[in-house]
Amino acid sequence: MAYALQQLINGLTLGSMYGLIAIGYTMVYGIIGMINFAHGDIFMVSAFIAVTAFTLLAAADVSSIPLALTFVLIVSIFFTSAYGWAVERIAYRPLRGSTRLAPLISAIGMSIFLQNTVQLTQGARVKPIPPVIEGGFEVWSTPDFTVQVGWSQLLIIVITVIMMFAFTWLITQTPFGRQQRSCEQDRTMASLLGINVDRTISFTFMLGASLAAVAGVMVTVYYGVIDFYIGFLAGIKAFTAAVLGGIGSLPGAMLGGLLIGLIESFWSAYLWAEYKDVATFAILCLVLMLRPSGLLGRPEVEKV
Amino acid sequence: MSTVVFARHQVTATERFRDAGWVAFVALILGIPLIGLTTVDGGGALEVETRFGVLAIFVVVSFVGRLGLRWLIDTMGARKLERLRDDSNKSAGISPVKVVNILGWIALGASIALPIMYSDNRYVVDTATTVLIYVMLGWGLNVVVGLAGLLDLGYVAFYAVGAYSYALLSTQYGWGFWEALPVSGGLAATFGILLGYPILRLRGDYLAIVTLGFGEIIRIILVNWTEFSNGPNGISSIPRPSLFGLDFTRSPAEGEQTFASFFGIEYSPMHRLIFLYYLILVLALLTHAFVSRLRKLPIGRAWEALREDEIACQAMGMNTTNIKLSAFAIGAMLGGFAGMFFAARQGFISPESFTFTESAIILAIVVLGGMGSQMGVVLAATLLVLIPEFGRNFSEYRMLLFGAAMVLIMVWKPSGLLSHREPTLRLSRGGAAINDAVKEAAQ
Amino acid sequence: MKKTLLATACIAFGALSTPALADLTVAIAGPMSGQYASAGDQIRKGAEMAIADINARGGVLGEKLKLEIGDDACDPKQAVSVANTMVNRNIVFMHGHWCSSSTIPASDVYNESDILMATVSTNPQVTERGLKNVFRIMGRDDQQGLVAGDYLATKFKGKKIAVLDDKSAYGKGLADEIAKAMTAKGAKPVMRESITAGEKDYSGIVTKLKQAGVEVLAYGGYHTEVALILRQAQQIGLQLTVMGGDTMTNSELVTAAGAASDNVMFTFSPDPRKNPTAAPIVEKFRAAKIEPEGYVMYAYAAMQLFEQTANQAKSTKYSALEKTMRNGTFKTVIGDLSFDAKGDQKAPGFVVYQWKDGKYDYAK
Amino acid sequence: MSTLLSVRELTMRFGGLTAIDQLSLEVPASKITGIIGPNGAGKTTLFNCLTGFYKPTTGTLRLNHPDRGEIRLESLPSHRVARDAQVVRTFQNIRLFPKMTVLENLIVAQHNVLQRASKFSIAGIFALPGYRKAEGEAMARAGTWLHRLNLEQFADHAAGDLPYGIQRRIEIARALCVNPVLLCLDEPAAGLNPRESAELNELLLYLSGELGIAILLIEHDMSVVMNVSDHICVINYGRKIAEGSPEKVQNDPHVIKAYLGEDDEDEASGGIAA
Repeated sequence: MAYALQQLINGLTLGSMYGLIAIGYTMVYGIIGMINFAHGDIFMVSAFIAVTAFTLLAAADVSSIPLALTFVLIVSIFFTSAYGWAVERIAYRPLRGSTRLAPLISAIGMSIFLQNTVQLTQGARVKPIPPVIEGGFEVWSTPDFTVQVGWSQLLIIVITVIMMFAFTWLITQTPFGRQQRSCEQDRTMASLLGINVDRTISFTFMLGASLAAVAGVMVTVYYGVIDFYIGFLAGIKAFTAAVLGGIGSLPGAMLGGLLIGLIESFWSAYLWAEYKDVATFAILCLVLMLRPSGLLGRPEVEKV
Repeated sequence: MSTVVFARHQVTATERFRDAGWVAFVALILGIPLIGLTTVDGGGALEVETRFGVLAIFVVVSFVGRLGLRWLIDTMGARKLERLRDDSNKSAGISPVKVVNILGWIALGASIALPIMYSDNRYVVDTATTVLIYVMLGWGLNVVVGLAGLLDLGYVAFYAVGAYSYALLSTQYGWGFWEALPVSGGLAATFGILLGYPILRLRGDYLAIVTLGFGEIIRIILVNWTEFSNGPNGISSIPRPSLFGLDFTRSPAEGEQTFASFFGIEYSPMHRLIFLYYLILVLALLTHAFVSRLRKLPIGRAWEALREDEIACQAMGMNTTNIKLSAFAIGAMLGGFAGMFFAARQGFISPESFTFTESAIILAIVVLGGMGSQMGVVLAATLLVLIPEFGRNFSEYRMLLFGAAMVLIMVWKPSGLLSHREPTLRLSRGGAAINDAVKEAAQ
Repeated sequence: MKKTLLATACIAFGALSTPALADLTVAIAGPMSGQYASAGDQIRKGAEMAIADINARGGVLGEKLKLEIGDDACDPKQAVSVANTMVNRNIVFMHGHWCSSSTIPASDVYNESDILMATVSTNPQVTERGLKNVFRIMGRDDQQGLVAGDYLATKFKGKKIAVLDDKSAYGKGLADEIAKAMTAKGAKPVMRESITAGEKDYSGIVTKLKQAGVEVLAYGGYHTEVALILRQAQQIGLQLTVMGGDTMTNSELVTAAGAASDNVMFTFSPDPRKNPTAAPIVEKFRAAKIEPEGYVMYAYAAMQLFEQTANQAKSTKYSALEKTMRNGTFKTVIGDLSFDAKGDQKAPGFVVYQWKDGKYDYAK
Repeated sequence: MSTLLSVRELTMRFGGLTAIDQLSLEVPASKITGIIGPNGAGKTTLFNCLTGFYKPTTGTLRLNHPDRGEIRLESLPSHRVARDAQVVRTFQNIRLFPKMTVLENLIVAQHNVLQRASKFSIAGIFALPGYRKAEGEAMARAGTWLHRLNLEQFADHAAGDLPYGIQRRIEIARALCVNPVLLCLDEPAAGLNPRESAELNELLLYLSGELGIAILLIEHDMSVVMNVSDHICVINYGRKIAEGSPEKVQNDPHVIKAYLGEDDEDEASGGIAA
């Protein structure tokens, strides 16, 4: 029981991170209907920015953790959203209105490009930083197992919840959210009604990138080791999460992320860890067979 | 219709500079964290190193590059307009179809002559063989994605099935290349149907992720099921194909003859390489003939119709389930053949050769080439294989160039390098009269 | 446009096929890019230094050496392509490749073209296929696993030991051998599983280790994952001792795992840096700000091996070189090298090391 | 007058919304039956039920096929409705295969015949005589309809690039290539100019009069419906509110109310005003 609880906490932490990245996929998909394969690499770039920022702080002898975290988050969000913007501007905007597959290939190219840029400019070696937040607390102690929650795990879950609420508010309550939703439903009509579609799309990419940046900072804090390759797996998992939850739906992305995190940790807890990705994809296939548009996705009714 | 307005806003120098300045500013922002700053290992902990010199160069290059690019685009645009203006009364020169056809024949001639011209150059023959493998894979995937419009991100699974089935049949049961060929293809096709069946209801991107997952599942199973596939160690010593029983070895096996001894020539390892090259060339040409023929048959037209409008297909009484499955099966079978050849040529396979990146590259070949265009696949495969090979001389920038090239080609030609679609059949009549008629009707 | 493309392609083939006009060309190949680029980097540094030194001595048989570098990114397909490039450049000797999965297919190409190679790949299959041109200057996974397994079974008798691998050819081979050796000594591992390399979250498996009461972890794979496992074990309050293979020599492990890296042991050939005859070379590397860790000295030794073989054979012809290398004994910075019939190093001698304060030393 | 199709108490619900409510209807053979009603009345839903795109909640759809006897349409998937029952439809928002040429569109419509002749494509690949004959026949049929609908000059053009009115005609030609016994046309006159409408009228009369194809016609353009229909059925809110000859329906108070209805102003514009 205690063991299961520990695995639950592990799963939630991992799932929160998948969820944060998945929201980026889902928002971009919602608005321009494309899979932004470079999103995982945007996340990777953000982790590198975070490492640089943390190292700078360490050099400047900043010891207050909240201060350091806030600084790193702001820096990382700023630069990462610049990357999100630039990727959209360079690789996707010229392709708007062409076939569905063109931006997909361009995105794959962008992903390879970003990965190699980082490898060249930052080096192929892994980047470790010393633990930022150490320690944790015991939740429950049984004779044969002690459940421990790290402060950093708690931080990740709390920040994810905050981000979730902030985003729901942003999308449902603000003028930007309205523009974003209207572009999602009918881009032509939205532009006829005076909404600057280009700007809305750019902003969506920047928002997606900001969330990836938050995830990037969290990864740096929690795992402490990053390399230029982390974007690939995280991207695929997060994309799977977005589809599982129903692509285009924000709560769906979060739910999908959490589910995948939980599936992974419970599968490796009780069954064979080496087949955990098979389990993830098999469950995805099953869910899609029963609900072709994901768990919380709006069923796609083709008007005949 | 109204007349086309040819006039265009003239860009002033100030605007150009402002535009380039903006680009340079963005370059600066993007450059600071990745170029301007870097972390290096300073004995147990990271230290930040600054490279503002390099950053400055990067920003200046962006500025100048943008100015140049803008100027180039504008001049090209102006020239294009010029040409449009000239052409608006005349008809176009040679049709693109003819050009592609001529190119096709040239490419065929070149590919037949290549090993003769480079008969002592392993590298060229071998790289050309790689190109042809990708061409074949591209043609196979073209059936699924280009013709039937089903987005498949896990095509490498069938490639793996083909490769492993030959590897296992030959190393475990002593089958030869030619006996195993139909079996490998058949197995891959079966997998195509097995994958296709449960996911027929899925559309577009949902299909994409499930196929991606399928590709990964196959790879993970190959890695983990050691008893079956020898896991990550892969399978080595896979026998090479023979030419009607003639092996390409230095010394013949008991009671057999080698290629060299049969023809009474001196043994050279190049013989096998050239043989493999011609083998894949023949396989690829057969694939081409097969797919081109299918395209002109009811099944091929049904695939294209499916890509265009699934609902309308149903309304015409077409069984879309069967059509989709046949596309999956035939695409998978061709992938299986290519995989089998790959195994025979490498002599060694391991799950590392069947990753998602491979699927992505094959898909990129189809899309860059122009969906559904057979010649486009050839062009794109050649480019995508040769770009990283060129890069070998500046090895670190190799994959960087590759990624950048994918983005640039797509932005430059969003519908692919050769996007012209040739009708599968024509009503035998001239073209000019129709053009006039359409214009008349459009007014 | 299309014609230009075709023309470029033709020129390209022409350009790529021009053989390099070098005096005597030797080559290294390995992952210069990609996930394992840091290993490729070590090989390059070692080889470059060796070539400079040899040329300073006047080269081999009066000819200067020229170094070609091939990048296979640990991808078997690219490895074959690299091998073919190297054949075209008329190399006489190859040090590489690094990943076993690249070395195996590439060695076929070198074999056909009569090119001698000395590799550090540890998979038994590298030399088990009877290729005459393949030599290995490093121990084999089965030997390595045997040493590690024995050590674990005797030193950690009675403790719960788990064996994990990362599903790579190298990692799984090593882990399998360790598990086999342990079982043979009567210390059956309590757990035998695989993880996926390249992920960052191993909390699931780490918790599982904690639940099973595992104190010692034998791991087949690369250092990055070990660092992550150690960090995540600390988070849930699990003290782990890790036993790994030669890849743990990478100092990234220390930066990544911090103090926990003191719990990492690994098997590796006797440290060439400790070799008294190697001392001047070690000094030279350090003076050039290169820590001669991991594969640096091996690359250096491979070049020495070639130099001495050619000098003894008084020829750079393949048959002469092959015969000399198989029968001779060579003094290199990693000790005296001689080979058995398969091409494996005769005295591989694996030793168990332990990290301590950012440096590794023989374990007590 | 024999009945070709009889719809009995057809009901189609989407969640809480009842799109068709207990609708019964007889479609005679070789005649044109018009279906009119305000927007949202359930006309297209009726077509969707008929052609297998929706599964009706309750009710039966019996087709008296001249060769194959009685066929229950509600139990067939959409492609079999067209293939086995030979009930073929067009779409309100034209659904051609836009990148394929007009001729190809018409050949694709004959897929089943050709596919059978190609014997799993094997006879096709080797161009065996049996397949070549079938292909020749398909071309001839396509040619006939291209000629009849005056589309010959567009045959080799991508269908999607052609003007709207022509696309409408292509869609009808394509449906005809399936060899229908019942042709369901969903607003075929929408977007046509008066000249084209007149041509359409003539075509519809030819199809039912000369070729004996029964036609079910949804149309807002009263000049078409009233001129060609033998029989008209008016539906509103999923229910049949009137039925009979064009004259009778035109004067039916329920119909007038439905179209000019006191409270539903916006619906009126699509109706009789056209």
